Amino acid sequence: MNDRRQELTSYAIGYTLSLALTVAAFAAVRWPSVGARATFGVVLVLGVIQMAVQFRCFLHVSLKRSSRHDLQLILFSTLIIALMVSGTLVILFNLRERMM
Amino acid sequence: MSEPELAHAGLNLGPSAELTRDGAENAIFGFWIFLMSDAVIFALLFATYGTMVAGTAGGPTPASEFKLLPAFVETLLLLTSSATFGRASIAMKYAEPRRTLFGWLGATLGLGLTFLALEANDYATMVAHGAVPSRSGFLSAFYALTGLHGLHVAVACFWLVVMVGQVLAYGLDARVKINLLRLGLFWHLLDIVWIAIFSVVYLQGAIR
Amino acid sequence: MSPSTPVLPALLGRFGWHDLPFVRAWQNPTASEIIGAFAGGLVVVGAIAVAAVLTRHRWWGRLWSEWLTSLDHKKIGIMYVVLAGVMLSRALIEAVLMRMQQAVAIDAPGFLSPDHFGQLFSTHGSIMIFFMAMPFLTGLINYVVPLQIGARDMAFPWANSVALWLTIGGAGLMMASLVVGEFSTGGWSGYPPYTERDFSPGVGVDYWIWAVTLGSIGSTMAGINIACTIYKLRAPGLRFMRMQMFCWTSLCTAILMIFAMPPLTVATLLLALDRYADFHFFTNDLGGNMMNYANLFWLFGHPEVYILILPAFGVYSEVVSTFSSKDLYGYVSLVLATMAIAVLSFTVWVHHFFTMGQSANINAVFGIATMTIGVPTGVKIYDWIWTMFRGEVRFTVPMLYSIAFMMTFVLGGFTGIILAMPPLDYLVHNTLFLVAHFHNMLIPGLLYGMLAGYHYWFPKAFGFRLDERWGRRAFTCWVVGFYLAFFPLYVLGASGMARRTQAIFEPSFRPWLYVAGVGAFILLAALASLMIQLYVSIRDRAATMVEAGDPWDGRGLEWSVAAPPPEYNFAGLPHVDGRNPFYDDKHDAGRPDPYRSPTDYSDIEVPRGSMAGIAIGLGAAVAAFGLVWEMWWLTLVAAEVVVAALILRSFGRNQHRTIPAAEIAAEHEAWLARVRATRPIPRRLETQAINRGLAEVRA
Amino acid sequence: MPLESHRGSMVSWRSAMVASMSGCLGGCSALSHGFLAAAGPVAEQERHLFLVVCGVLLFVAVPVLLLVPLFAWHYRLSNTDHAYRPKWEFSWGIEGLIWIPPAAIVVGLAVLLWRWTHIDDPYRRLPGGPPVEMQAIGLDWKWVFVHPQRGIAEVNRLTIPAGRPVHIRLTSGTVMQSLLIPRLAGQIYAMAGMTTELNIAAHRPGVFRGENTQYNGAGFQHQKFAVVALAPADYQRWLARAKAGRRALDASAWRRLSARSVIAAPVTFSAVTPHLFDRVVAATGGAAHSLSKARP
Ligand code: HEO
Ligand code: HEM
Ligand SMILES: [Cu+2]
Repeated sequence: MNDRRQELTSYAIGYTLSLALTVAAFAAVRWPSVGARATFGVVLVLGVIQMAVQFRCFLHVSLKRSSRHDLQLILFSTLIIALMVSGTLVILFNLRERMM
Repeated sequence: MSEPELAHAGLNLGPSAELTRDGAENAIFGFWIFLMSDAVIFALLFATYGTMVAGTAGGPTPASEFKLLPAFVETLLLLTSSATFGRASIAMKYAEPRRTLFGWLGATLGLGLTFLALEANDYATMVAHGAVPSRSGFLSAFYALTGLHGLHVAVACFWLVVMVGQVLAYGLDARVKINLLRLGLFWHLLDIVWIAIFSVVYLQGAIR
Repeated sequence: MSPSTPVLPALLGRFGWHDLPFVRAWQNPTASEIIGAFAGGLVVVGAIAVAAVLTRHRWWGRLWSEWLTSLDHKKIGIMYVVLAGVMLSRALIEAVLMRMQQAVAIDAPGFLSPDHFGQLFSTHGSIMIFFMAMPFLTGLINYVVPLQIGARDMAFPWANSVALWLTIGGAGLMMASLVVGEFSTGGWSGYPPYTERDFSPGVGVDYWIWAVTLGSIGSTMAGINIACTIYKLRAPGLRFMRMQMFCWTSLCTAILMIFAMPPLTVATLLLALDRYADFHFFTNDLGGNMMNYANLFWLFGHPEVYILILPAFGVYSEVVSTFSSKDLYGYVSLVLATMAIAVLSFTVWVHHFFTMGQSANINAVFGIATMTIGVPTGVKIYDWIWTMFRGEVRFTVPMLYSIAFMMTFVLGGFTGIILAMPPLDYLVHNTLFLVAHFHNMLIPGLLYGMLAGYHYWFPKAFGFRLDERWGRRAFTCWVVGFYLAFFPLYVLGASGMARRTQAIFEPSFRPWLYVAGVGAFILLAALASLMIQLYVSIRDRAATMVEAGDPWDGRGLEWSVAAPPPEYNFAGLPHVDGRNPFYDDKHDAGRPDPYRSPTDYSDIEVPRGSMAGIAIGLGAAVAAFGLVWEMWWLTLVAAEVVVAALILRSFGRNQHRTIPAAEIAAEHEAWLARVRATRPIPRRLETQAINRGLAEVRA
Repeated sequence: MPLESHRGSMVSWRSAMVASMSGCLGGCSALSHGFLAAAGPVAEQERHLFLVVCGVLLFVAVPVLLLVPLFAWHYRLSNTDHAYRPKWEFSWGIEGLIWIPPAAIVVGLAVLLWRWTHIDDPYRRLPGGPPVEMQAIGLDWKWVFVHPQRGIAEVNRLTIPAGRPVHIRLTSGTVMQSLLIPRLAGQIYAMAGMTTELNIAAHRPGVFRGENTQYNGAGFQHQKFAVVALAPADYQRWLARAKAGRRALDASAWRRLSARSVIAAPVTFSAVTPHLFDRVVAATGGAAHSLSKARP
C-alpha cells in the first residue's frame, strides 16, 4: 500500500499548492500593492505555476520514461499554442495600432 | 511497484480479457492527443478574448461585470472537484470498496454541478443588467470562452453519470477503467483551463 | 436569390418552395437556373439510381454489413477514396462551368448569373479541399499505413468509422445544398463580414459552416487516430528511423491535422455564433473584428495546404524509389525536411493577408519564414532526383505522374516564393496569379500524388491492376490540360484580373481565357479517361490479377501480403530490421525467404462492425441540416440520435470477433502455395498480362 | 566616379529590360494592364524586384527542369548502358549541394525581402513633396473617392495629378474590400470601422485601371474604376471644374450610394458632407475604433 500512500500524498500536495496559488492570485488583485501591469504579470506567473503543479500532481506528467510520450506531446502542443496565441496577439494589436 | 503504473494514476488494470495493457496505454495516449487538440481551441478563444476585451462598444466593461467573490468560489469548487476525482481514481486503482468509489465520484459530480449552477447564476446577473453577448465584441468573447468551458464541464458531468451506470452494469472491467481514466484526464484539464480563465478573464478584469 | 416565403415554419423552418431549384427554374427559366435545376436533378436521380441498382441486385445487406458498418481500415480507406472520386467529379464539372463562363462573359453576361457563379467557386473550392483532397489522402493513409507498419488495424477502428461518416455527412450537406436552397458565395475561406447575416442572409453560408465543421471534426479525429497508430502500433523492430517515407509524411500530416483543424473549428463556430445568436466576433459593428477571422482561418488554412501536400510527397517517395528499383536517396534528409515543413507551416500564416495593413516588420518576418519552407521542399525534390540517379527507371503511370509532378511543382514553388515577397504579393494578391499558383501546387502536387498512389496501390487493394493504356491517356490529359488551363492565369493575374470574377470587361484577356477554357475541357477528359480506365480494368480484370501481391517489386511490408490482403493483414506479425524489409528479403542473399510461413499461427481478434459510426455521422449531418433550415426539432432529434449512439456504444461489450488460428493457417498456407506456383516476372514485363504479382529476383 | 558608372549601368540594364518588355507587351496586350507596364514609382520598384526575384529563382528551377528528364531518361530500364547501384543512397557531397545553395539563396532573398518590404510599405510616404490627400470609401459595388481639402468627391473615378505623390486613406462602408491599381501600386484592404493607408503616384498623365479585388457579392465584377492622372495644369483645371458642379454628396445621395448597386458611369460631386470619411469610420464603431480605447 506504499504506492497508494504516495499517490494520495501527490494529490494532497497538488491540492494544497493549488489552493495557495489561487489564494495568492486573488489576493494580489484584491489588495494590489504594485501597478496594474505588474499585478497582471504576477497573476499570469502564478497561473502558469499552478498549471505546472496540476500537470505534475494531478495528471502525473513527469520526466519519467513512462510518461515521456505524454510530456513530449504536451511540450509540442505548448510550442504550437504559444506560436498561435502570441502570433494572434502581436498581429492583431499591431493592426489595431496602424488602423486608428 | 516502481513501474509505469504511475504514469496515469490507476493505469493498473490488472489482467483482462478484453484489452491488453498496451491497448489501454494507446487508448489513453489517443485521448491525450485529443485533449491537446481541444486545448488549441481554448487557446485560440483566449487569444480572441485578449484582442476583444477592449471592444466594449460603450457597453458593460470587465470592471463593471466581474466580481471577485463568485469567481473565487467557483475556482475553489473546481479545484476541489479535481482533488475528489483524483481520490476516486485511487479508489478505483486500489480496488477500494465500491461505496468509496461512488462516494468520491458523487462528490465530484456535486461539485461540478454546483460550479455550473454558480456560473449560470453569474450569467443571469449579467444578463439582468444588459450584459448579453449580443451587446459587444467583448461580451461575445467572454460568453464564448466561459460558455465553452461550462459546456465542457456539463459534458463531463453527464459523462460521469454514464460512467456510474457502466460501473453498475459491468463493474470495473477494463473498458470502464479506461473510460474513467479518460474522464479523469478530461476533468483535470478542465480545471487547468479554468486557471487560465480566472487569471486572464476575471482577475485581469478586476485589476485596477 | 430572393428569400422565399416559408411554407410551414413550425415544421420546415425557413424552407419555402422557392428554395427548390426546380421551382426556381420553372418560374425563371434562365440558363443559370436550368443548370442549377439540372445539377439538383442529377443528385436526386443519381441517388435513386444507386438505390435502384442496390435493390435490384439485393446488395443492400452486403453493402450494410460488409462496408457501411465495417471498421476494417482497408474498407474505410476505400470508402474515403470513393467519396473523393465522387466529389472530384462534381467539383471538376463546376470548374469547367466557371472556365466556360469566363470565356464567354467578356463584355457579355455569359450564361451563369453572378450569384450562381459565386456559389460555384465556393462549392468548388470547399469541395476540392475538404471533400476531395482530405478524403483522398485520409483514405490512402488509412489503407496503406497499417499495412506498412505491420499492424492489424488503426489504433481506434471505431473512431475511424465515425471520422469517415462525419466526413461523408459533411459531403452530404454539400450535395443537399444543390437540391434544397443554395450555397454560400463567400468562397472556401468564407471571410466575414460578407458572410455575416447582414450581408448573406440566406442558408448558403450556414450550409458552408456546417459542412466544413463536420469535415473539420472528422479530420481532427482522423489525425488523432493516424498519429496514435503510427506512434503505438508499429511492428516489432520497426523503429521510427526505419519507417517508410509514406508513414513519415502521414505522421506529420496527422500532427498538422491535430493542431491545425481546431482553428478552423473555432473560426466557423464563432461565425455561427455571430449568425445564429447575434454575437459580434467578426461583425462591422459593436466591437467585432473581422481581421481575427482572417487570422484564425489562415492559422488553419496554411498548415492545411501542407496537410494536403505531405502525403503526396510520401507517395512520390515510394513511387520513385520503387520504379527506380533503388533505395530512396537521402532518407534522413527527407525525414528532417518533412518535420521541418510540418513545424514551419505553423509560422507563416500571415502571408495570406500581407495586404491587411500590418507593419512592414511583421510582413517581412512572415515572408522570410515562408521562403524558408522552400529549402526543405527543395531538398525533397532533389532527393527524388538523386533516387533516380543510377537506378533503373520504369515509366509506369505512377512514375509518369511523379516526373510530371517534379517538373511542374517547381514552377508553382517559384511563384509561391514570388507571393512570399510582400511587395510582390501586394500586386497579385487576390488575382488569378494566386489562383494559378495554388492550382499549380494542388493539381501537379496533391492531385497527381493521389492519382499516383491510387494507381500504385490499387492492385494491392483489389487484386488486379489498372489498365495501363487508359492510365497513360488520362495522365496525358491531366498534364496537357493543366498547363493549358492554368498557365494563362499567371498572365491574367499579372495583368490585374481579380479572382472570383463572373464577367470580364477587358477584351485583351480573351485569348488567355479561351486557352484556359480549352485546358479545362482537357482536364474533364482526363477525369473521363480515369472513369473509362476503371471500367475497362474491372472488365478485363481476369487478365491483370496479381494475387501474389507484389506487382511492382515493392519495398515495404504492404507488398508482402496477398492482394487483396486478408482482413487481419498479417498472418503473423512481421519483424522489421531495416528500411526496405520486404525488398531486402527478396533481393539480398542470406536473408529469410519473404514468403515463409510464420513460426506459429495464433488466434487474431478483429473488430466487429458497428452501426454507431454511421448513426453518429449521418445524425450529425441531419442535425446540421436542421440548423441550416432552422428546423429546430430536427436538430434536437438528430442530436439525440448521436448522443444515444455514443452512449450505447460505450455500453457495448464483446465488440471483437476472433478468427481461429486454424482458419488463418489454412488461408495463409493456401496463398503461399499459390505464390509458389506463380511465375516471377522481370521488371520489363511488369505492365503485361503475365505479371501476376510475383517479382523476379535479380540474379 | 565608380558610383556613377555603376548607377549608369544599372539604369541601362533596366531600360533594356523595360524595352524588351514593352516589346513583349505589344504582343501580349493583356500584360499592358498589369504591373509589368508600371506607370508609377511604386509599381516600378515592385516590377524591378519581380524581375530580380525571377532571375534568382531561375537558379532554383532550371536544375530541376534539366535534371529530372535527364536522369529519368538516361537511367531508364531499357537503356542498358548505365550504372546501376541499387543500394547507393547517400553522399555527403550531394547533401551539401541540396541543402546549402538553396539555403544561401533563401538568405539572399531574405535580405532583399526585408529591404523592399520596408521600402514598399504601403503606409510609407513617397518622396516628392507633400502628397495630395485623398480618402477612399468602399461601397457595394463602387468606390467613393473624397478630396477632403477641396470638398469634392468622385464615384468610380480617381483623378490625381501626375508626378505628385498621393496619399489615400481607406475605409469601407460595407464588407471588406481591397483596392488595387496594378500599374501604380500594390493593394491594401479597406475595412469598416478601420482606416488603412496607401501611397501611390503616377509618373506621367494617363488613365489606369483600378479595382476592388476582394469578392463582395453579385456586383463585384463591376467594381472597377479609372484612375486619371492629369498634368498639373490640367489637374488644377479639373479641380476648378469639379468644384463648379452642382451635385452634393449629402445624406440622401449617400444613402443612394450605399445601397447595393452598380452605377453605370462615374459621378462627380462638387460638395461633400464634412468629415464624411470619419463619420463612415465611426458609424460602424468597428473593431479598431473601440480597440483604440483599450486599457494600457
Ligand atoms: C498544396 C498546396 C500548396 C503548397 C504546397 C503551397 C506551397 C507554397 N505556397 Fe501557396 N501552397 C499551396 C496552396 C496554396 N497557396 C496559397 C497561397 C499562397 C500565398 C498567399 C498569396 C496571397 O494570398 O496573396 C503565398 C505567399 C504562398 C506561398 C507558398 C510558398 C512559398 C510555398 C512553398 O512551400 C513552395 C516551396 C517549393 C519550392 C520553392 C520549389 C522547389 C524548391 C527547390 C527547387 C529548392 C530551392 C528553392 C529555393 C531556394 C527557394 N502560397 C493558397 C491560397 C488560398 C486562397 O487564398 O484561396 C493555396 C491553396
Ligand atoms: C482539375 C481542374 C480544376 C479546374 C479547371 C479548376 C478551376 C478553378 C476555377 C476556375 C476557380 C475559380 C477561380 C477564380 O476565383 O476566378 C477555382 C478556384 C479554386 N480551386 Fe480549382 N480547379 C481545378 C482543380 C482544383 C483542385 C484539384 C483543387 C484542390 C485540391 C482546387 C481548389 C480550388 C480552390 C481552393 C479554389 C478557390 C475557391 C475560392 O475562390 O474560394 N481546384 N478552380
Ligand atoms: Cu500559405
